[in-house]
Amino acid sequence: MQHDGLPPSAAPMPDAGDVEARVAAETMVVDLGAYEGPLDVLLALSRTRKVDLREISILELAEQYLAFVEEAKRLRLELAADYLVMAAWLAFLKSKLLLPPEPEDEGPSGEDMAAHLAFQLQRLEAMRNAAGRLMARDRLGRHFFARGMTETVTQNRKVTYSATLLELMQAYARVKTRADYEPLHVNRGEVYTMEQALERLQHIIGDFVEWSTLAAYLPPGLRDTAAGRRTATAATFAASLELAKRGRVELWQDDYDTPLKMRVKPAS
Amino acid sequence: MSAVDPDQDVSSLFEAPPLAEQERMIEAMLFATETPMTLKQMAARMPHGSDPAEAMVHLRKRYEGRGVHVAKVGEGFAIRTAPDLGFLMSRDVKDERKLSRAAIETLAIIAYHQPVTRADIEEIRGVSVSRGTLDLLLELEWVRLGRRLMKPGRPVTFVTTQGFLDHFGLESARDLPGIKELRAAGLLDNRTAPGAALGEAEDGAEDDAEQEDQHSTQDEMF
Amino acid sequence: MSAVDPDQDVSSLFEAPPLAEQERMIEAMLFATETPMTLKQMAARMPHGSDPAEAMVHLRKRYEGRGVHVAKVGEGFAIRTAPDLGFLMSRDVKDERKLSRAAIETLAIIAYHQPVTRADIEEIRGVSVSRGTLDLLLELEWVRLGRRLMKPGRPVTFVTTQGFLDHFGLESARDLPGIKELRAAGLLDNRTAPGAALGEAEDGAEDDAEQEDQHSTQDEMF
Repeated sequence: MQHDGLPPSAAPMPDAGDVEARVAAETMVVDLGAYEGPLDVLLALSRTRKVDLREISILELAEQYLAFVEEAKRLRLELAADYLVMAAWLAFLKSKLLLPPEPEDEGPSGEDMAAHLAFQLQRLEAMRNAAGRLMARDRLGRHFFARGMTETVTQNRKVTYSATLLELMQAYARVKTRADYEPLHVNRGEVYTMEQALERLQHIIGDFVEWSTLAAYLPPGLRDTAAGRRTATAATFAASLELAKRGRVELWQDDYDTPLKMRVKPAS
Repeated sequence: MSAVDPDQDVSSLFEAPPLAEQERMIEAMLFATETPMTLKQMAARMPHGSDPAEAMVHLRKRYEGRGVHVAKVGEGFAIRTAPDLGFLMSRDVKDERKLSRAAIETLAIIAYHQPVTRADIEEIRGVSVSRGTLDLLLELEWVRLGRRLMKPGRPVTFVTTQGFLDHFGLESARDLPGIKELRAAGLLDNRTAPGAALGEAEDGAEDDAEQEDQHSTQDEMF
Repeated sequence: MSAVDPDQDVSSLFEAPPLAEQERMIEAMLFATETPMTLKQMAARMPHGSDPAEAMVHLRKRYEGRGVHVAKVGEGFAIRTAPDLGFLMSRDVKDERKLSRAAIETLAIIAYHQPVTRADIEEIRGVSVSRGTLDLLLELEWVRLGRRLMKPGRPVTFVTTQGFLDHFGLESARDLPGIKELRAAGLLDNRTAPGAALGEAEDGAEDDAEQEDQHSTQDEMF
């Protein structure tokens, strides 16, 4: 990667290019929120140069970026950590590019680092352009169309169920993280209150499309001891009456001495 | 009619498109429409001066004896399957329903933890699994019985099937992301995590806020 | 072809239907569905001994230059209206959720670099993948999970779907605009920063334990 011909010892002077850079940088600071990360800023800065990315001077770009960060600080704009990390990295890169390499220097050379950054910028720009070309294509449902009237022959009627991959993953995440966020009823002392039962039932009732005995609705943590079952059953029973009153559930008993059953009220 | 090119607009002031072109137009419209279309409706969309009636005569002729034909439905027209080929379509009839939340959660647990027993599923979900839920998954052939476990009671296990992989476009159940990967990929709402919003920066940098979220929750959860 | 009905079995003892008849059949099937169908799916519905591949060659030729045409979409085929006639249908266009810049770029990265990991996407864009980006692409069913990579951490990968090809009118991912030039320019190479294999392997390392469990059992099952 080429870089400009500053002698190693020379501090960057506020020459014409630098001023230009500052002007460019300042105009960019205004809409800081529009940038998606430091690479995005670097790409935008390199565009202000209007040169082919393959010929861009990474050293100049680094200076421009550092000026951008300075400017943001001067304007008291808070920069995300990412931007500051990039600034530190570019300052390091700058020193590597300007100073002669130390013989015992480990790690990649400044040129290699600069070349990689140039590659990253080219690649990002290439992907942006590709995205633009992709979205500009003729698209289904906008420019060309699928069959509007698909066949509906009413024979061999078959019920199929659909679910998407995203729903599957979200369901798993929901199950796995529920335990982290839901208060564990079992730790709340001896008595399971009707309010607790009500809250729990409202949460799970949608799962019970079919008749299930009240026992199925008890919180798992309270099923194992007699005392737990007693308090949970009492509270759940009271809550079930409340929900029946509100029209959310249906209750059923086959006979007066058989278990009480409950289900979510079917949507009619 | 926003995307008409200007040339066409200009030419339409002078003459209608050639008949063959009009035939293409009504063919495309009849194909894409969800309800039968009348000639008037077609004409309203076509360049000025078009005569869909004449084009329709040609189009109907073209489809004679084909696998589909242009049928007259009341005042309108529609493309329909040739009556003798109805047998090909009979399997198309589907009544598609969404899986219940209980079913999808149960399926997810089986997919991630297989082979898994019914007791395991209840333990993970925190609610009992109704017989109907497992029956449905078995009936859909997304789940089948695996081997019995070598432990007291020798409980039966559930595993997912090839049909499951096909439906969800997976090559293997191993390719499903774990909770941590779901979160890292931004597929999990991590805003509910306690203490996640303690980040310092208040500027508009959205990415920053998101990153803070990710880090803090990941540390806590794992 | 397991579910052949007995009548068909008998007829198959004699001969497959003539080619012209097979062409009518695939024509009718393609007209009846919105989603692309593979030759295999078509063959499964056709009388025994049918060869939809040959009939397809004829059918595609028949629709060349017409108002609708037979498009190849990945492994499948679908009839679509000719793009130059879109203006006739423009009032049927449904409002579409506007994709964010992040979503569009992420989609392009997945399409051009597939199979691609979340870390790859972040490396290319220089920011972390934010919530709402991948979910949207998964929800649109333009993106699905690919195989996990055989490298430390076994990261999950993302690839594009047939629905993606269908939406953008592509025959295959090889036909993405400019992909050859990008490859030739080395811009699709998976180049990492010199000297630093940045933390990629750490991601998902904790899932690994969980995942390893799955492997041992799943290897037996699939």
